[in-house]
Amino acid sequence: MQTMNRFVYLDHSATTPVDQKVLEAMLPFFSMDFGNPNSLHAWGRKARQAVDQARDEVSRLINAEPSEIIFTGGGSEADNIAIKGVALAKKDKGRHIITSAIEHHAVLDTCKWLEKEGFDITILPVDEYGTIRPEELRKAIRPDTILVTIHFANNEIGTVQPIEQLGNICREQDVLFHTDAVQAAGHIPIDVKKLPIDLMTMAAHKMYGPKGVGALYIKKGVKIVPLIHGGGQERGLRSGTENTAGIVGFGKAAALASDRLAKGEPEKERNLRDRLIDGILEKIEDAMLTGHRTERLPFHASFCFHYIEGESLLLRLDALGIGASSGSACTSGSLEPSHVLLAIGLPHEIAHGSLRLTLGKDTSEEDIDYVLENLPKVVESLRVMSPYGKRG
Amino acid sequence: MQTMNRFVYLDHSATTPVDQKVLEAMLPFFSMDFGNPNSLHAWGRKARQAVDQARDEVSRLINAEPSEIIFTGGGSEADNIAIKGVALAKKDKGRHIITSAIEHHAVLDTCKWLEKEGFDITILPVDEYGTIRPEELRKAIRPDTILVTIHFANNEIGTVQPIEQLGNICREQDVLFHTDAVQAAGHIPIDVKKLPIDLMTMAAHKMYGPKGVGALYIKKGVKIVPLIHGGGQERGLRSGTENTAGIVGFGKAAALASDRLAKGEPEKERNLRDRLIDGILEKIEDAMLTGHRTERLPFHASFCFHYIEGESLLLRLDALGIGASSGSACTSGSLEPSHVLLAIGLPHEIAHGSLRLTLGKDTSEEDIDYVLENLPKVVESLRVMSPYGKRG
Amino acid sequence: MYTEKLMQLFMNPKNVGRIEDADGIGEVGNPVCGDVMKIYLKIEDDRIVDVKFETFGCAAAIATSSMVTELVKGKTIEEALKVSNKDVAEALGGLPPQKVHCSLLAEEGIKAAVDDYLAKKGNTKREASETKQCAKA
Ligand SMILES: Cc1ncc(COP(=O)(O)O)c(C=O)c1O
Ligand SMILES: Cc1ncc(COP(=O)(O)O)c(C=O)c1O
Ligand code: FES
Ligand code: FES
Repeated sequence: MQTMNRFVYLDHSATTPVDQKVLEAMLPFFSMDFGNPNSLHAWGRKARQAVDQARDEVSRLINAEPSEIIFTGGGSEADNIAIKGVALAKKDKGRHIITSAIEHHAVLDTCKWLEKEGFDITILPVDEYGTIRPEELRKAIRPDTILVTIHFANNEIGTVQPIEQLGNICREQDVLFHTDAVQAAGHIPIDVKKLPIDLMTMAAHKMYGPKGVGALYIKKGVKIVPLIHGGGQERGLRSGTENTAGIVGFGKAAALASDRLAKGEPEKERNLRDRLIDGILEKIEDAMLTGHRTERLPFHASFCFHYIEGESLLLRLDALGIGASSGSACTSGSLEPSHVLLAIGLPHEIAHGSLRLTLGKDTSEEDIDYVLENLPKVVESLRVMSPYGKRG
Repeated sequence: MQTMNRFVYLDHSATTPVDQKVLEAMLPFFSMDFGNPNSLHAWGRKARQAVDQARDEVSRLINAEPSEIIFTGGGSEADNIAIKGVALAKKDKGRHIITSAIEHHAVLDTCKWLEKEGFDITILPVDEYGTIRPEELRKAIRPDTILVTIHFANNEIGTVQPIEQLGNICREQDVLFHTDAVQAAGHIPIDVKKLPIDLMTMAAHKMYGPKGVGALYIKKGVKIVPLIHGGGQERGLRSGTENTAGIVGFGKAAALASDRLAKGEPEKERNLRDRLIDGILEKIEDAMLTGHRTERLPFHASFCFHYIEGESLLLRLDALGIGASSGSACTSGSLEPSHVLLAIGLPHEIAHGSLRLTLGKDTSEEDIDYVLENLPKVVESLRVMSPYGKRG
Repeated sequence: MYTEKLMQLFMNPKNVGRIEDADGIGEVGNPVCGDVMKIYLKIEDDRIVDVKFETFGCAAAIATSSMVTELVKGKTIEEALKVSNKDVAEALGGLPPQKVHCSLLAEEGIKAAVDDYLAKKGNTKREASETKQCAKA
């Protein structure tokens, strides 16, 4: 096999590198302006200002008010705060929650836990492209429904949901609507003043900000019970000394994402991504795109290749310097391939051969060329080994 | 008033600057080795290694096994995970929880919330030094007691609790013992193999690590229900993409703290602190030390000054470049002075005049001289204004 | 996660392919579980003179396939039947716990191929092993 000559990171759905400008913005807040934002002295005031500015920047990315943003210790935490927070706040009004079959585990496992605690959970199916049909949601809403939680876009197959239609149905029925926008925020335009969204989760590390910091948009007037009690930070909804440097990093990442969206840069990413998809489907037989062809995240490509298994595929790519991911059961050491791939109706043996390639803002034409040159060879080399592989 | 000629940060109980060595250790993990520790490719493996190493370092600080440490999004979160986690895991065995009157709000408010959810909370009183008497604990334990949560050392008055005795009583009665060691860890030696502790909270930012990352020690065999559901990170007890850089920073901070403890450096801090206490009590009339004189954190000094109010005091000090804090009601905008100062029996009017000065590893003799020179003048200037102040 | 030895074999597996005139063929695993191993044996005087494999599976499945073929090559069938999944795992310098079943598959693959050989010879002294079973189930 050819020696490695390039590093091509195509796993931006898993996490992104911190932008240099983001890191520069964060740096002063570690050792110099290190104060606790809750302190009254100069060190504290400087930290408080920085947190306020970051809240402004994050709110501007989605056209929210700063007071509608709370910072959290990550995307999963924000999902948990939103869902459990609404569940506990509304439990006397009703105990029915609706979600979808292809949510992230931070949503799905939270709902399953609530089910054990006496809530009633409806899990909506998806079609073969991973789209939740608005009619299904309409049928599922009951008088005791208190919350609908459906993600903005899927992490494994990239499908973007019809959020406006879904949210409108919730509005009509006076049900709160939460959306996990961890994959979408910063990559596609989101305007919470125009979209019928009550709560929305974001994570800095999926938009070139640091890991360990997330945000929850909570529309003015929406009440939730806090998950983390204590000193009363973040309007009492997420206590704990603020992660100042991380929050500043999130703010800067959001500001840069706003710029990129305004300049239409995700469209360039989309073109490159389309070249990758077309190239792969053209060069590799018995390959399929998973997720929706057009209603998908601009940086997201995902496939299943027949006759081979995802972990082998991604480790062979890794040896060539290509970073990718797979929803195969073997990558996670679990028995079942990803719940998302099964929910879109793929048979197990095909779901095992899944590969996700997610581009970043710095992915180049050459990176794509490199993948298009090497991926077909890798697939072929594994198929030669497979008892199912077609041979020429 | 004399112009500012020095910056003296004496609020290390609120937060500490990130050590330069800690920041250096963190830096590669933002933009270079930025992988998600859950990814199988080279980027992910590098991140996983770093998280494993940090877990080693943190466990070594307290002589735990690495598998007994989970990383969290801060100290408050770790307190919430521990207390709610045990409460939910044991609720069929009993619903009685014991805590103390002077816990941090992350513990106290968590207990109060559990009380609303049907748990029974006993709040132990403290003596005038802020010590919890072991006999009180023994009397309070009932057959349905499932958890005792008492902090290792207090943040406002520095008192270190008789943890070994308290823990032993819990062991005898077969009750789980959680201790919030946010203020103590890294500053006084703690050995969980010798001390009867089942769960223990720590926070990186109180020991020269970054904000937004904490850890919970969970003794092998102790079962808790997770607070944050999702991808199953941290043995399923705290889901969410790991804050790699923050965790690496915590690891380095813990390793450096282990070194300082081994070298006996906190004793130097203690000597300097004692000079500060003695100097203040000597130079300022009608001043008292709050908390225990000897059983206290080595870096911690706290006082009440009669006839004046804490917020004025700390803002005047701030104008002189001295960063301090106060448990006065006015600093927090609440009606009541700190619950800690009231619990040790101080009358409101005295509690209002509280000041906390907490030293750091880089606090110098000159810093102490500067405070000893200026604090008496500031106190005097405020007393001159006060209707209660004695005048010469 | 994986040892260097395992990764080496995964990247450059030995004995890949099929033997067209095999004396024994064993197929174990199940595509639904994401792992199928097919072992081809060439046997002369009850001795394995050639062995090849085809595997659909993870890196551990491929490396254990390769390793088990190396371990049994040249052995008598009696000796080959004694090669256990532990031997395979050890030869690879260990396996992550969630991948132990892949080595089990390797052991079973050889047994299935030997059984097939014995069955073809009309000799059923060994209980036919269960094939097409999900190793993880
Ligand atoms: C004793 C004690 N417990 C818990 C905390 C909470 O830690 P954090 O603010 O990092 O969440 C603090 C500090 O704020 C503390 O001093
Ligand atoms: C759709 C979605 N939701 C939630 C999360 C959880 O975010 P985090 O891992 O930052 O907690 C992720 C990413 O891991 C995600 O892709
Ligand atoms: S005197 Fe103004 S708040 Fe206390
Ligand atoms: S083949 Fe799936 S774990 Fe090895």
